[in-house]
Amino acid sequence: MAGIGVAEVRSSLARVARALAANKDHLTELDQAMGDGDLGITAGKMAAALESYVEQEPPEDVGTYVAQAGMAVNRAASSSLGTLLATALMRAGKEVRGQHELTPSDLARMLAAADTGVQERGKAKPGDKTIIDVLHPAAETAVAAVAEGAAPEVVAERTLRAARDGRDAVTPLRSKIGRAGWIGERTEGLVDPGCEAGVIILSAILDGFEETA
Amino acid sequence: MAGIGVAEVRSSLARVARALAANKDHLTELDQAMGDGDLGITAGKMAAALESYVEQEPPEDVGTYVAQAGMAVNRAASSSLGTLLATALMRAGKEVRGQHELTPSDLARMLAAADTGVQERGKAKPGDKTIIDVLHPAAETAVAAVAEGAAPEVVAERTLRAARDGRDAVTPLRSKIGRAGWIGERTEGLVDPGCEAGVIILSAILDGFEETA
Amino acid sequence: MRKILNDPNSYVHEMLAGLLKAHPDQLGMAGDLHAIVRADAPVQGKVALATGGGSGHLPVFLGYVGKGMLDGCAVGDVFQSPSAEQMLEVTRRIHGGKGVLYVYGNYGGDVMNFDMAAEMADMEDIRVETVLVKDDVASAPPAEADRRRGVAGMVYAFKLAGAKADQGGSLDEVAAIARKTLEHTRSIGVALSPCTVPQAGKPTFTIGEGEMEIGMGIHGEPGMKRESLQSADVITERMLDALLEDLAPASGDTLTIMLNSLGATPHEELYIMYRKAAELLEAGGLSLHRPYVGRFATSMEMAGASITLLRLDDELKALLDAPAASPFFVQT
Amino acid sequence: MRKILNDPNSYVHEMLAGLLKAHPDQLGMAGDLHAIVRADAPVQGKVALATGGGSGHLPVFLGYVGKGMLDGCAVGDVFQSPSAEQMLEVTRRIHGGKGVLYVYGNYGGDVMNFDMAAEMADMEDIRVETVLVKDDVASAPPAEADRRRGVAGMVYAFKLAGAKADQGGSLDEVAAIARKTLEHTRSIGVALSPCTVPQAGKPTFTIGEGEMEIGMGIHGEPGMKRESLQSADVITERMLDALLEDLAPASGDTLTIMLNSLGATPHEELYIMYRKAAELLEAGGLSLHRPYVGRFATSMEMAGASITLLRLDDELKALLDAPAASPFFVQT
Ligand SMILES: Nc1ncnc2c1ncn2[C@@H]1O[C@H](COP(=O)(O)OP(=O)(O)O)[C@@H](O)[C@H]1O
Ligand SMILES: Nc1ncnc2c1ncn2[C@@H]1O[C@H](COP(=O)(O)OP(=O)(O)O)[C@@H](O)[C@H]1O
Ligand SMILES: [Mg+2]
Ligand SMILES: [Mg+2]
Ligand SMILES: [Mg+2]
Ligand SMILES: [Mg+2]
Repeated sequence: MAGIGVAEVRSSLARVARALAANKDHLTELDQAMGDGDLGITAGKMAAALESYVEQEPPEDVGTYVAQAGMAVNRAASSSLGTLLATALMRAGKEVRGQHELTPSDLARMLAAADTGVQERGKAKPGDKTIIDVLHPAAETAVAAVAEGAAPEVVAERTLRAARDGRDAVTPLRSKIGRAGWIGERTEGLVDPGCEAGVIILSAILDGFEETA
Repeated sequence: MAGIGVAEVRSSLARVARALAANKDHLTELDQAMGDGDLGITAGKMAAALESYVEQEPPEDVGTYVAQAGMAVNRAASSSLGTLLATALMRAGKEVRGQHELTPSDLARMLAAADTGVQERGKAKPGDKTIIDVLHPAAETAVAAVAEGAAPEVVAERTLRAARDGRDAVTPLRSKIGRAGWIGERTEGLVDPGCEAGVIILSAILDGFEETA
Repeated sequence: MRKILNDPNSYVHEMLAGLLKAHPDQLGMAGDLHAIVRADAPVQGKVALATGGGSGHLPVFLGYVGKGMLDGCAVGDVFQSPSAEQMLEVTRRIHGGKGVLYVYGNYGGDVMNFDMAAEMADMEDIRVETVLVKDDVASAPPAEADRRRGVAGMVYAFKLAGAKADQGGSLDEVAAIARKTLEHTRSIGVALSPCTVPQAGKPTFTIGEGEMEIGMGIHGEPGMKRESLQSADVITERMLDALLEDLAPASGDTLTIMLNSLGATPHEELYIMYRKAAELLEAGGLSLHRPYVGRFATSMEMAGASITLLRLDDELKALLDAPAASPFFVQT
Repeated sequence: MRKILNDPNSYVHEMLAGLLKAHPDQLGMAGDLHAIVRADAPVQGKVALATGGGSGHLPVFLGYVGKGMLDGCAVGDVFQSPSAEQMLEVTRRIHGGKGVLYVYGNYGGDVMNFDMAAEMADMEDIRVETVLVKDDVASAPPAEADRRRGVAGMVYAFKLAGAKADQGGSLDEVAAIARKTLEHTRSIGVALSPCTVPQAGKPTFTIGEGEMEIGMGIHGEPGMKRESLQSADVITERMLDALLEDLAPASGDTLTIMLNSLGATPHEELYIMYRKAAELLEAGGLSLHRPYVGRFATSMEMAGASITLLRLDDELKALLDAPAASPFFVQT
């Protein structure tokens, strides 16, 4: 298996942009039910920022490339999820700064760094019903599968399943953080919009890497 | 024929109060059609002010008594018509200051002074479609009838007819003054609320004096 | 009615009681709550300025009672003239020996009552001069400019005449400044929603969402025409066109401008309008001095805005820049 | 939508452009229109104060950038946090060598972005301290006071910490004043109508005419309960009860109070509320010092009001009374 270079990362960011753009209305609806209904706008802004980011010529350093994508996202979309996604990209990039190629193990480390970074930034813990409930199990699963020596497509498949299961597991719970936290009870049974966005983003990344890897 | 003393003036002011109170809604409706719809409120305030004014023990000087009724009206109701009625009472009172009794000729002079005072105060002329179009012909008619030596009830009847005719004569015209002046065209065919109030007030005064005189 | 009040009949009374309670160092009353004066009135040896009019327009009218502006204000019920007697009480209390200037908006009830008050003051040997504010270009064509209503432009008259009085001007000089200021002042408004007079309990007029009326008066007096809501740039340009046509400044002139919210329209939107206004005026060769953006003359919770232009010469400019202080208006 | 604007997407951009155009002597920008700073920034040798948050609350936030208050402000879209990069730009531009204090409201997006900005500033050797405003008693019970949102009370933190910085305080001293001020500050709001975020194009929530919601947040966050509109006296008393229970002042204490309109509610109604509030507080043995009545923290055209109480000691009182000047707030 060839290592993953900046070209692959670039197209994965482009896929994330397309996926976010395609899911704008869906995310707005979810955020209207338990937040302030702007997540579609945020998704659109993040999509636009990433779209123009990937149009520029990338450096060879994958780490810097990913971290700067985070800066671009923050500049465009500074709502909660925009900031958290920016943090995720910045931390993931920092983890592999200087590298020109990534192994599956690097990807798992990047996911774990993103998880840790988002938890530090947002102060949410697993179970609070936020995007962490997607990121955290996904990162743990990816790290474990890579350590086990699983094939890349198996790693990807398990990671994605963990992400979806994480989202579904917190759906019956009550939101504890952010705007949805003010609403309390009424959030029980509703899909957390950040979780849904997390699944959309991870699917867009992993679907592609499955093919590439 | 006995002269008219402060007791008669007092009961005529009480009749004006009752007549204004009874016509509140009617005046509101007229003012809504071509003004700001507050004439009923003004009428109510004037009625209340006169009511409590006549409850106090009057002085013997009829002129001062009438003039101070004007001050009481102004204190309570300072909209256009409130101010004009206050002016009318103040000028009418001033005309007979120091007198303890009034003759029909005094009454006619008082009406003429009120007419002049209201024209000076409001700067409206006959034909502008305001209360002047009731006051002015009423005053002219009263002065002429008294000069002719007509019987008091005839003076009263002609004065009142002149007032009503004055109101009806300007109804087809366009308002030129005050709030109604801003609306222009749309006022044609509508009864001017101030004219109507003028007729109501003169009726209340003269109906009573007819009986007394 | 989306209003915070107790009895509609006590709306103004309670407002005034709260105001005096909040600002006892700056404001007092002359016998009657409806007769508001500077706490240090009368200022001896200074020409006194008085205004008055209906409530519901804060900071107009009483918000400009303070150092460097007005000495007193007679306060009527919502959208109603105060009484001549209340004006007389103010007049007596503020008179500092150099006469009293009445500056107020050209509305029938106010004119009649102030004229009555002036007659009464005259009988008490207080010299009174009167200057009427008639700045609303939408309320009558130039040929009938004397019929125009007074709106936000009165604030400039208060400020500049007040500064002149503060500097020791005589009654004639102070009145002359008020007249000169108003001669060079023009205003126009646009309304997007009505407001509710508490005692009426329902809106004074209706205007649909997505509609506007350029030229509407501050009590809902009819404007040019009802039409669909235009963009901020178009509204601003049309309002400025009306003002400039009437004021006819020459290229090179210096103007001050007031972007005034009628109440509900937020500061944010005033600055959007200001941006366009400044661009257009500067493109026309005019310079802007000391713009005022905020709520200076309102109609309670009405949505909408007004624009006022005042052409400045060196004298007016210096008076505009002079310090002033009231609970509603501070300039250092 | 009863709003005066052009493209909803350029609402904030055009507002900022207008603002800088109107007040070039007082305000400037740090590279980006969304990074507003004092025109004379950086003030060397003075601790710099920065805030930030979404637009739609003028004068909050940027209205308090000025002498004796804030040095800079990062400005987000309507009801949206600015970006960490914009905060960093402000931080760099205002830093006068003595460190930077961030004071802002406790909202998720703002906290995350300011934390990111602080980390970045740290990498540039700019010392940053952070104080979060959490004054809204309706947003969480006392046991969870750390979750409370920041509303109008932040104005007191800007004012007092700003005065301390102006007097030469160190970063720790200025931060301590901000913390002490907020420890003694409590706010609560009542909403009577919603407002419209331009990009959304429709009201952020619905509230019927004749209804109210005590405790509602400045973005329409749910309050206690929806109920029928009560009288001004009842509303005021219930709001004060909630504040006093939480602040628990002792008889003899001195408080300052802010009666703040959320936008559409006119000054007249604030003074009606103030009258009742002063009566109740004084009956409770409390004295009032320097009340603020007006629009200090709004939600565009929302109808409603908030009340803020701040318990003063001699130190805080002197800082409150210190002069300050911005385009939106002048105190002499
Ligand atoms: N502190 C936090 N930590 C982790 N995730 C968070 C946090 N706050 C919000 N989120 C996530 O962000 C989603 C909402 O995103 P967004 O609409 O951008 O937020 P907002 O409009 O409140 O700023 C939530 O569904 C949740 O998953
Ligand atoms: N300047 C004036 N001179 C004479 N009458 C006037 C004048 N202005 C108004 N009126 C009369 O007053 C009536 C309206 O009274 P009112 O409702 O008290 O006025 P407003 O509400 O406009 O102050 C008009 O119908 C008209 O007859
Ligand atoms: Mg949001
Ligand atoms: Mg959201
Ligand atoms: Mg009226
Ligand atoms: Mg009327």
